[in-house]
Amino acid sequence: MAEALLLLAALILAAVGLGLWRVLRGPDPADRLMAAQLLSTGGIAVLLILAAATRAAGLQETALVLALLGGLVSVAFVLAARLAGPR
Amino acid sequence: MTIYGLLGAALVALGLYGLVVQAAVLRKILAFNLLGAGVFLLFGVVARRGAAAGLAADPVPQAMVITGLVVAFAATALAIAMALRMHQITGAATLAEPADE
Amino acid sequence: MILDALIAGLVLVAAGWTLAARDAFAAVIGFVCFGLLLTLAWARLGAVDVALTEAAIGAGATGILLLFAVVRLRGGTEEVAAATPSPPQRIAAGLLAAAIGIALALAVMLLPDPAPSLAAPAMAELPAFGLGNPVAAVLMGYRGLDTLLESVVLVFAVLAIWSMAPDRRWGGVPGPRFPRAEHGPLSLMARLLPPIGIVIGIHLAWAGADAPGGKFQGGTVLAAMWLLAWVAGLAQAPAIASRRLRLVLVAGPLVFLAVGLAGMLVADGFLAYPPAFAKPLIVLIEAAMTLSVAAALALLIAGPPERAA
Amino acid sequence: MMATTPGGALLVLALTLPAGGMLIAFVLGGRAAERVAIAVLAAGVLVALLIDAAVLRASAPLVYLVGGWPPPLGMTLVADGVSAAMLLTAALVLLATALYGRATQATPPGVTEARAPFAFWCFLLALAAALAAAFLGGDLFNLFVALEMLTFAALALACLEGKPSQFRSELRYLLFALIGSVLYLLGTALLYGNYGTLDIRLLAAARRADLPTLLAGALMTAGLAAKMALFPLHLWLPPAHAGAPPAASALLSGLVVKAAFVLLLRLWFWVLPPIPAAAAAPILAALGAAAILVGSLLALRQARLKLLVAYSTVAQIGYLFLMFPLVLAGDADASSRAWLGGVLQATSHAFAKAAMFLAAGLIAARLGHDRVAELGGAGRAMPKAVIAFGLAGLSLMGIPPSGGFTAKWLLLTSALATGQWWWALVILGGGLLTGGYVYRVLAGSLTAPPADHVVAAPGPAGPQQVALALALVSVALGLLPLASFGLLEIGRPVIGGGR
Amino acid sequence: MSMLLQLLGLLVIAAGAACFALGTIGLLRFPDTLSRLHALTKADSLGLGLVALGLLPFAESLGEALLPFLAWGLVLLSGATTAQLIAERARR
Repeated sequence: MAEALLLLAALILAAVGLGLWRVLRGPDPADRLMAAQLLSTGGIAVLLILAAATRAAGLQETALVLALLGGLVSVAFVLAARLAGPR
Repeated sequence: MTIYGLLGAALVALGLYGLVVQAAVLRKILAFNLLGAGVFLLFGVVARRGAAAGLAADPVPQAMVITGLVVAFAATALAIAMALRMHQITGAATLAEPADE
Repeated sequence: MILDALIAGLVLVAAGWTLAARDAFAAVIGFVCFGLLLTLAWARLGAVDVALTEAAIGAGATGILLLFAVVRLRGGTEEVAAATPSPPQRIAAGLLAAAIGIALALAVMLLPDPAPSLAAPAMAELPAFGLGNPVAAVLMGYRGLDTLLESVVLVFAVLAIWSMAPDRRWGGVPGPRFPRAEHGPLSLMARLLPPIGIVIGIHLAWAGADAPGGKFQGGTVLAAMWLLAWVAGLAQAPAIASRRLRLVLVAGPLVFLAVGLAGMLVADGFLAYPPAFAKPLIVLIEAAMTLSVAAALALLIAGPPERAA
Repeated sequence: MMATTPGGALLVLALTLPAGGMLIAFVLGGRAAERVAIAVLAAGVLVALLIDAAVLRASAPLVYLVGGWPPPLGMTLVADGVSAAMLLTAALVLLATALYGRATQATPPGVTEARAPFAFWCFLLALAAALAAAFLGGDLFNLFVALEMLTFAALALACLEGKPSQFRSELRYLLFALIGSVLYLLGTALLYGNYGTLDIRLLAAARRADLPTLLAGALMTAGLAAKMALFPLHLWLPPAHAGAPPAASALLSGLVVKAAFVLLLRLWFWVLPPIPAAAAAPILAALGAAAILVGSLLALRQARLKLLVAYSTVAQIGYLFLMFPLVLAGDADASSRAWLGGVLQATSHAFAKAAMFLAAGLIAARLGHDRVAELGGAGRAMPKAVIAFGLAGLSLMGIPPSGGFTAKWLLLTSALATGQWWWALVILGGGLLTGGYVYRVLAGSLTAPPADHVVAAPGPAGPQQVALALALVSVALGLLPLASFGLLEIGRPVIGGGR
Repeated sequence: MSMLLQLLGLLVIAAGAACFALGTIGLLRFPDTLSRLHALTKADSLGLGLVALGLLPFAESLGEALLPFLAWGLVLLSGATTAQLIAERARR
């Protein structure tokens, strides 16, 4: 069962990892951020699955922290872009 | 586990290269963080190799990495504050001496 | 093992991109992805405490810090081009870096097997603290001095950043001022997220005694929540002259120091705990430290004072 | 098994007093910070003296097990002869700088708190804590944290002036310091993986000559050399040290660099296996020799007084590296002489360079500039400062009687005794070049006619006396009989003779 | 019984993985920023929701079962917010 879970985690990571291409390509900063967001969501999913597969304490909390701070990074991005706008 | 050791070594190499080659201060700071991450990862490999007594990894190097991460963050923040001040005052984004002096 | 190879490969791609990106902004996004993927690597290495720290500080707080910096550092591309080393210099640097990397890889392979480890003694002495998390025992017990000095370093760093301000701004309020978001998505998020985040942050700090977590992770989450309220214009940064702010900043290290010195009188020495009170004392220190770490991280991101109080 | 020795609690005091003092000064703010700093630094001298006395009395290093946990799980604070001597040096220079700062870094009247003075007093204490941690640390990772404390404190002091031109050189300083720390940390990762401990004494007992150890040694040496501005990594130092206010420059050049030096000693003589270390030591010394020559030549050519003094630091640090092949040469007596010479060079340079920077700062403040070519009249306007500069110069040149002379003479005789005469030539050549740039300054300020605007009204006497006192200490070190340096031998690992 | 449920959970997680893959494809193939945004926000929040659901049979306590949903909720909240902010920016 644990192996199957790990395999699925790898699949999800591979899927969102391909999105890194969009981070690389852009063209708009927003595109890059969206790809990063997809990676973050995928990373959360992987951590949650790892938590179930390895039963290591604390992995779920790590996913939670990523979810909390991932959103904040996105907000920081948009605000930073706004801040840069007028200049 | 070996693969993370290789990854750590590669990150150290990449970070060092970036520190030398990048001109813009912000990029140097990024490279410094890559270098730091590589070093921490090597600590992580050392910790993992030391798994014993029912633990997945030796707790001592783990604690060192946590300490190191916080210190590295503080250093990054300081470097950025200085870079921003330099930019604010002189408009410069690199550490090169201005050509007119 | 596929998973590990995948994680390592993606980390390397993100790192390479962080270096190679032409646009500084794109490089920072690359770095945020890098931190995220590194969190997974730490989880796979069995270092959950570190994974938590990396998620909170490496990916989260550093990302926010860098994003705010990158827009204010729009730099002349000509200047950068002029200061970039020439191709021969770059090749030399590349060769040197590669040589160091290869030597490191070899050295890691040659580390002794079975690996020396302090896991067993660390576990054996764990009951002395009444803690369930060996990493917390290392941080607060065996190597408490590291943690004490590190918490002092955070105060140094905050004051160092403040002292970068122009003279006339001394005593003022750090960072830029953000317009108050009365409605719209940002306002909604800034009102909804912090209550949840604060609960999670406190939970992390509290749970750190027995499960992965602790003051640094919890404190970072708390700092992040304050930053959210700040950028939404809902919270004001306090003036750096504020006595109360400074007390919050030093509370953690000072309590730690006081308990440590008390240990010289009532326990086995500096930074030792009397066995019966070890856990409550550690919880007390952790609580004060969480507060101080949160304040310090938030202020490190906010930067030097920029406006009059 | 290691155990806490009597008097070990003093080590805790040496560390916690300035650290706690800094936190309290930070909260109290304004003028209170100055009072706290001076009280704590004065107490620091007392503690350092007590530690020196305790080490001498015991004829053995003081050890304190932090938290009662013996290494490898716990960590130690250790004061051997070198730590004790450096601790006292640091305490004296810090107190002197604080007294000097009472005149130059006082909070201006009319405000409750001002940026530069407040930061100065807080970071003076921060620096004292960082130096204590670096000198007393018995664990390589704990020393990493100490190095980072030092980086923050030193950098903030260097940026005190807030001049626009400064941020570039100080930012370069920060990057070098950070890279140095990371390389050092990388080495500790390898060492932990290899030995399962980072305790210096345990490592000394377990050391092996394998790839991880040697690579760790190379990386850590490179990192520490970057922090010490060893040639060819010296470019960051002169602008960074010269750009700071004089009180800060004195600490940066006199003390901060020495912390990395003590770590380098720990690394080379405790952690690295002696045979490969002896093979690699000439490289270190060759770079040191290059630093002596290049640094002195550049100092000769500087147009600005503070830059001249800063380049002189590059050269004087070079001398510290000469001791490595001499100590490791295998001759017990020569090894002991080189050891004494190296550590004495570190302490006497600390006093002399602090005196020089403080004197240079006073001269520059009085004349309104620090162009070496136009120092005329400085001798008449502020005789004590110029005398301080001259006395400190004597010590740097290595003219008897001075601490610098004894240090260089010990190194020189050790070089001759081990047949490495080429280092002796470098020492002599460096002395001549040093004489050249010190003479430039003295000749200018003593003989040239005073410029019109330099009025004869004496400035505040206090700061001049502080500079003079520091210079006198650096000279007086040379008047002590050699036997009185026995302190420095306590706890030194025996190299040569034995095996 | 629990084995069967876990197999079912695996299937649900696999569906979640498929959602992630679809989101990536949308991100890579769609022509402009706004349509990429729409594809992405739906796919990844659905994907994570399915993963949380699929992990239910593996949970050994109530807290362990609920935590993934909390993470999901947080992602939904911040995802929706940033999507709106990004859209605002992209339209300008």
